[in-house]
Amino acid sequence: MTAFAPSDAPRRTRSFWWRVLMQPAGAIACAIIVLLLAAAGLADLLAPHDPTRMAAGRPLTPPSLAYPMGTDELGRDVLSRIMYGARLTLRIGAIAVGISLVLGLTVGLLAAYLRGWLEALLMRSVDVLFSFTETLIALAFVAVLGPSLTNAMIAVGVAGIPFYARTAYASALSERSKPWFEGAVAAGAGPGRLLFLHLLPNVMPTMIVVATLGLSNAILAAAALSFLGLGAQPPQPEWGFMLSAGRDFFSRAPWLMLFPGLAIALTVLAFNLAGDALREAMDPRSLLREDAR
Amino acid sequence: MTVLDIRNLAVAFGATPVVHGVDLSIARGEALALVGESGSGKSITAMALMGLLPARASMTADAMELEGQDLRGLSDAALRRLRGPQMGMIFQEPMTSLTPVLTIGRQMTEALRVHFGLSGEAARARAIDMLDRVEISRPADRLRQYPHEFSGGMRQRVMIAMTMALEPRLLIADEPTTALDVTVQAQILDLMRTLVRETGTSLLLITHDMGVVAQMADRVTVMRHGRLVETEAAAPLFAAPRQDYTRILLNSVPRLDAPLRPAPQPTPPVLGFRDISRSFAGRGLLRRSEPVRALDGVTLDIARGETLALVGESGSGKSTLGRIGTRLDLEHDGRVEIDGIDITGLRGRALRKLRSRVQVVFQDPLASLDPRFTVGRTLGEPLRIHQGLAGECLRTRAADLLAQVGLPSSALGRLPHEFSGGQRQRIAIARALAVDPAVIVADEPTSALDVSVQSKVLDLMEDLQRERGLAYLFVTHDLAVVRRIAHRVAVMRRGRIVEMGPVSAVLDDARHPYTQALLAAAPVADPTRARRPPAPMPHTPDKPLSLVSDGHWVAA
Amino acid sequence: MTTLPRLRLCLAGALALGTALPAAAQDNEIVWARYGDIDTLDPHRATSTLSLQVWSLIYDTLMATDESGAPVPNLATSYEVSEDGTEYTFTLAEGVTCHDGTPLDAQDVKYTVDRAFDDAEPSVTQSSWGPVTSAEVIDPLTVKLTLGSPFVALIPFLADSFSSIICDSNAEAEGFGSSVAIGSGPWKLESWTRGDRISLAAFDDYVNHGKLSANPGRPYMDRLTIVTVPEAQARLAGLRTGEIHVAEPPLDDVSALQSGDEIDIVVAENTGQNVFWEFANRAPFDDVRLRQAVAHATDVDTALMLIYGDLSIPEQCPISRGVFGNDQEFCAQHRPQYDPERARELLAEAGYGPSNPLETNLLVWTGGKRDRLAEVFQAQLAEVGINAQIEMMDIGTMNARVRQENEREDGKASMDMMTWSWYDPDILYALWHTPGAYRGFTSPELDAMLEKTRVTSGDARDAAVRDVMAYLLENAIHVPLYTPGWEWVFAIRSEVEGFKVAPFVYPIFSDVRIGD
Amino acid sequence: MMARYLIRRLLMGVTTIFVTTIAVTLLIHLVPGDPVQIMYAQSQGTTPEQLEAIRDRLGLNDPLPLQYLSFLGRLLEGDLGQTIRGQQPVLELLLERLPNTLALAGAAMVLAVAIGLPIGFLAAYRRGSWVDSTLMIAAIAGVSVPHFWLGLVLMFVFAVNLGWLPVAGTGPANLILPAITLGLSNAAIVARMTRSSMIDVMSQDFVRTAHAKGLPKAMILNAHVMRAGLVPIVTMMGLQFTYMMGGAIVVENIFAWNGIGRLAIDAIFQRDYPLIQGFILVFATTVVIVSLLIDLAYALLDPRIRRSA
Repeated sequence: MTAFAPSDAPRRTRSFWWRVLMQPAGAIACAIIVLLLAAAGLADLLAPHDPTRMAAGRPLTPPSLAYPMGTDELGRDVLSRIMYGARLTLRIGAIAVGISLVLGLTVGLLAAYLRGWLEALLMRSVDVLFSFTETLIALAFVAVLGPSLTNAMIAVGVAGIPFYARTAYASALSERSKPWFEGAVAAGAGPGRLLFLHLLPNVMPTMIVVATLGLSNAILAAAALSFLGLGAQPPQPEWGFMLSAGRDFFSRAPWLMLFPGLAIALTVLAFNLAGDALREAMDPRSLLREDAR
Repeated sequence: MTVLDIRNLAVAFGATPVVHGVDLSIARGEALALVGESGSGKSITAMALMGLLPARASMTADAMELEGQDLRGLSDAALRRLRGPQMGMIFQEPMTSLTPVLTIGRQMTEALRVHFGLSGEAARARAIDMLDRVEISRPADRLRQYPHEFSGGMRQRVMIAMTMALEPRLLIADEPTTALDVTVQAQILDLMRTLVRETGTSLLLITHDMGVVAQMADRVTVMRHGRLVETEAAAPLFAAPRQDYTRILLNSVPRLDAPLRPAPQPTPPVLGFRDISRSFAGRGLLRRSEPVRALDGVTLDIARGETLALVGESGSGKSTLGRIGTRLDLEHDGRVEIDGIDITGLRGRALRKLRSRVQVVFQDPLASLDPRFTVGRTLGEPLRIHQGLAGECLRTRAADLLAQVGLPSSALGRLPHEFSGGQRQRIAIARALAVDPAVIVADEPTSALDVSVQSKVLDLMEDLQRERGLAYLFVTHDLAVVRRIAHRVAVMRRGRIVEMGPVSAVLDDARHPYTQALLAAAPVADPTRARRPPAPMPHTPDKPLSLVSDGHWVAA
Repeated sequence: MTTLPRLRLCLAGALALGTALPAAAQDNEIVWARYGDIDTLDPHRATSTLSLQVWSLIYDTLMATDESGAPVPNLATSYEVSEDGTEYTFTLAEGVTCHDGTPLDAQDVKYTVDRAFDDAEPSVTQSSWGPVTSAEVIDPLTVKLTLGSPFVALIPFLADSFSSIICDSNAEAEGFGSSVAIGSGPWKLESWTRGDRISLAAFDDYVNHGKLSANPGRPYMDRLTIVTVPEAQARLAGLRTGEIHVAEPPLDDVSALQSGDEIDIVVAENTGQNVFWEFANRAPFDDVRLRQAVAHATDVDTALMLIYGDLSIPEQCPISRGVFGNDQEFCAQHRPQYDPERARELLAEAGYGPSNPLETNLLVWTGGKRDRLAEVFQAQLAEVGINAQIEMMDIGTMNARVRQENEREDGKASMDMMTWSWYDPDILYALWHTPGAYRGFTSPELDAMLEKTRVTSGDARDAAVRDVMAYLLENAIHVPLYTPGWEWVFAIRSEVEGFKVAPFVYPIFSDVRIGD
Repeated sequence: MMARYLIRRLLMGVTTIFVTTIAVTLLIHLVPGDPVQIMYAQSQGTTPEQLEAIRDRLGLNDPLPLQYLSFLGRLLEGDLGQTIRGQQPVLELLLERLPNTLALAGAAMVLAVAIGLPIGFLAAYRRGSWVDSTLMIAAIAGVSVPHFWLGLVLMFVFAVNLGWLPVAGTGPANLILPAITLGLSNAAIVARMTRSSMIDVMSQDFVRTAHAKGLPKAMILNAHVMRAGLVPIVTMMGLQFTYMMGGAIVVENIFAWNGIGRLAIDAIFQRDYPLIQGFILVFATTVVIVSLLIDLAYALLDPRIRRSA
């Protein structure tokens, strides 16, 4: 008789995060992200100076104990600006990805759930948007709305929608074609239940990976816009903007370009690594490996 | 003379042993079947032999000799030279086992050139000859084609031709026919038998199917949980298995000569199909391709307490009919009736309400449960929706349902992946039962299960039917299962019913040539039964059904 | 259909790839690198300094300026004004030729004027021409302009490249403004690769009638190539390697360059450029106290020192040094000077304080480190309790935006760091006479004062201009900050001799030679 | 089947361009502010009547559908209007510079593939080894470095400080640094995608079949894995090229490369709406055409599409 054996399968949740953290990528990513969050969250406490106060030190002071990352040409402390910049950067990433994720998920889920002509309409529109490329959409948006950090966030967020919609759609479509979905239909679940209790939770893992990788993408894109002058406006300590402002001093004060660039690269790296680690941890193949034990 | 000799083989993935203490030996021209259920380690054994274990696996053996040559400790290159001319292998999935972007000709000739240094022309001639021997027409033209231009059966023929072209001493066939329809399976097995006999090649046949074993093997090795259970010549093993496990395995196999279930009392139909047709349109903006006709005017009734089996090969439309019955597919012509009431037009809320009458159980037990829903939530969902239950009441009822399918209430808080296949299928059945349905459509509910588990699930389904007067629409490809569970059977081909009637009438007195072909092709777990050459598939146009005896309809 | 020529164009573009910036400039070629390109070769279609500078090389003007910025005869050897000041009769120099070989005569002047006043497509600077009603050819070397009313600023305007004389043969030429520009200046157009380079060649038949160069005729160099190199550090690198002869350097490197001997620095004088605060003419900046508070809060000296070192100087007047009427001492008496205490008082009077800061937008146009300067001002304003939010934009956008802010009924307070360059106090009329270029502050009394500056001349005009300036400064309508404002520093390789910059930032290349 | 596939792609492309034309027409109306006012912003005292006349002449007072139709009509004649700044013909301006952008994106693409593909192969082939880890860490770092930063550093080091390469401009020697900038960061993406695509292919049943036939490893990689892996890689390259086109916009601005990207950023700053409209249209059309070409290559590579069943 098939006696029910109290399963020795590992608890999913705990082992999942364990799997993420046990990878070198996951651990490094986690460390950087914690650092970033600390810098952003505790900037008010930790930052040695006011990020916008001029003449906090002498202009263009090289990195020293008092100013670990030096000062810019207005005498502002670069470290403090980088720390406050982390706040901006994380907000940019979160808002842009939030826009992409919420709208992309809505479109993708609806298209996969509704089927028929609405599905065709939604997904063909997404295809058209997708072939516009993210850059073009973002530029068009900034062109219409005018340069500002908020507009850059919106632009980057909107530009990401097609990709998120496609991924959500593909994932939702594959889930809804699985028997368990039909099982839920047969059990009498209505559209709300099917969409929010069944489809959404099953699509989310994929979307979380996409969004994590998307964070790095959004941060990079927004920094590029700010770099071009289409995003952050002075005196916002946005990294892309700082980098752009620092290039005039390259020969005399290379640290003005070095640190913001490094900050962007590390942040982007962290979210890339985190995305990879999440994906690896969710990969059915690595799950199988786990099960084989 | 011994072609293959393995003693005390052990394979481990990391620290986890998966095969241990396995001995195998095969004599020249002998066919050895390696039998076991999933997880028994039979495929791993074969891969170890081929030297194709994944990198993370480690292997030890007291002896591992092929044609007297020690395989242990051979370099990659040396092993590679043995693969092909010394030992060839055929895999389960013909659809994916050939490289899609290369022509058949290229794939057939490359190994000939590598191992025998044949010239392009000579290799081509050999390939044509081999294709001819596996009965592929116009072989010269076929060499220029790509795998996707062949059907599954044809691809398996190509695989066999490709492997046998190298005249290996040992042919390893890993579930070579599992993915194929029974009639095709019969042809492929027949072909393999012929080729093996003609070339004197030894055969290591890996399978879970005792019917295939009975038809193919001289000797049988049974494995379980990575260990050897017993090795015995085929005839005595089937006649008098010595080990308990072997006995259970053999007894679990449904048999075509098993006793029939008594017919239920005649009652009015609960689920009726009236002239159902269904087409699948070709995709694309420029609609050029002909719509595929999956169902063509099917009319059918299922009575209370009755099991009606739908039998047919892939593409016969049997699953589509099942989906229409459960209202998962609404895009069809014709009418569907429940308790004599036409429900074809119901949508939305009315349809959801009605869903409690017809429930469904799917083939793949893992895929049929929402991976993020605990068993409690899965079972609770229909209860909440249809009976408005909540809280403790709902829990009690869910536990009750679990008890009915033989699972403890502690399972409620667990997720599907924590259960075995059989347990999952029980949960799926419990969910179907939750709303107290009149009919359950079961689409190949046991095909993905091991035979021993299949048998228990079928028992459960029978018990439930008896207790609750359930009607089953049982979709399957396996005639033996039909005999085991069904009262009536409908045989389907290309969207039509070709024969329908009581199980006894249809299986023991098949009138339609297609039914007869199916019966002939079905492997029987009895090595003493004469091996009938597969009958050529009749290609007669289907005629309307006509009554030949009491309740027995035939399209002829 | 025009498929074919476009295809050719496309190919031409592909071929253009083959022409690299020469590693070292060829003999007799001078390379001038700038941060941006011209908008058009048509002097009636753009207003950017980048464009004007190039027009001044290709075209000639009726008048020219001397070193102080005052107008002197050029193509017009002399002119007469009628009693009522509404008729100007010009006598043209003899023997002037256009680049296509046709003589430049009164007909060309009439063509230029008529074109500027074309009903369908008037010049974008049409109003600067003043109330001209007609141009009349008296004889080949005499042309008469008739005005609807007196307009003393006409003569200085005719010295500026906005009034470049366009040879009438351009009318028949295909592509005037994009690929063709027939003028009579010292350099003729060879080609313009938009966004990349303008190739000019010395015009053999050029005769200098009044421009500020010592060379009486053809430029000494054969070719002048003007390239676009947006990155300041890249321009500097090009200067160092010799790829480039003349360029605007990165401002922060100027002092280092000055101490070296490889590269010389030329700072233009009398640029006419004026950078100033102005305010949206509605609440809250309709309150004079708030405008004065901003003026008192602004420490121009410190800010300039921080950003430009000693390259820029504070300006007290609404019209800059070199322009008629400028008087630093007079203006300083009327302009609210840096006095943060006074600023706080004024703010407090108007109901603002540390707990209730004045929130305002601060519009600034991009380039020239104005963004950094604005950040300094932003910090200074914050000191007295004004929260200014900087918005950077292109000058064109800013012009439109300032007007929009003025025309709005309400909304967040708005001020901007506006910049203008003009050669005559008439700019004040354009800016502040009803309706005002930006629809900003106007008043009947100011209108009356401004009207006086258009009809008087000499000392009378000087007095009229002073009245206007005093009014603007005391009411903090036009709060001057500094001069010059943009593109006034040139770095040149030391072997380049004879480079100079005429007033209003017109570089002159006629005298340039490359020494050893 | 192949014809049908290509016709479908073509239709999709035409739809995209069609939608672009609509979007582009609407764009100018979504803009806060009055484009005509911006156009004449610098000339003092243009009278409202004159502005109105200009507005009329540009057709901005017509009903929207009419504006769209006349836009389409002019478009078919190859007329995208004139820039606000300097009134230059927009299409001519863009087509003059498009080859430069294509050259940059193309050169970067070649570089990215030349570097990324072998690295991806190698990493996949040595999956799990230190070679794989090292290469993939390098790749992920490469993906993370902002190319505007990389570009600036390259420029300052090689052109400004060392003086090995020209600092700015548009010519073959000037192409090197921007192409490296754009190529390097994309090489990392190509490497990552190649690796995962190859690993995917290597775990396929047919590779096991090839091993079971006793083919040498090199032959399996070359003939089976590479050929099968090429199909997804080519698709990926289509996507890559559009990334390159997008990335070119930033890189052009760093190196003063005279392409449409630099033009576009200037146009955005100057609020030159006709030019922005033209840019969007030309960019989208280019991307569509390139994608079509890639799809064609895809169809030729994959026998399942090339040969009718």
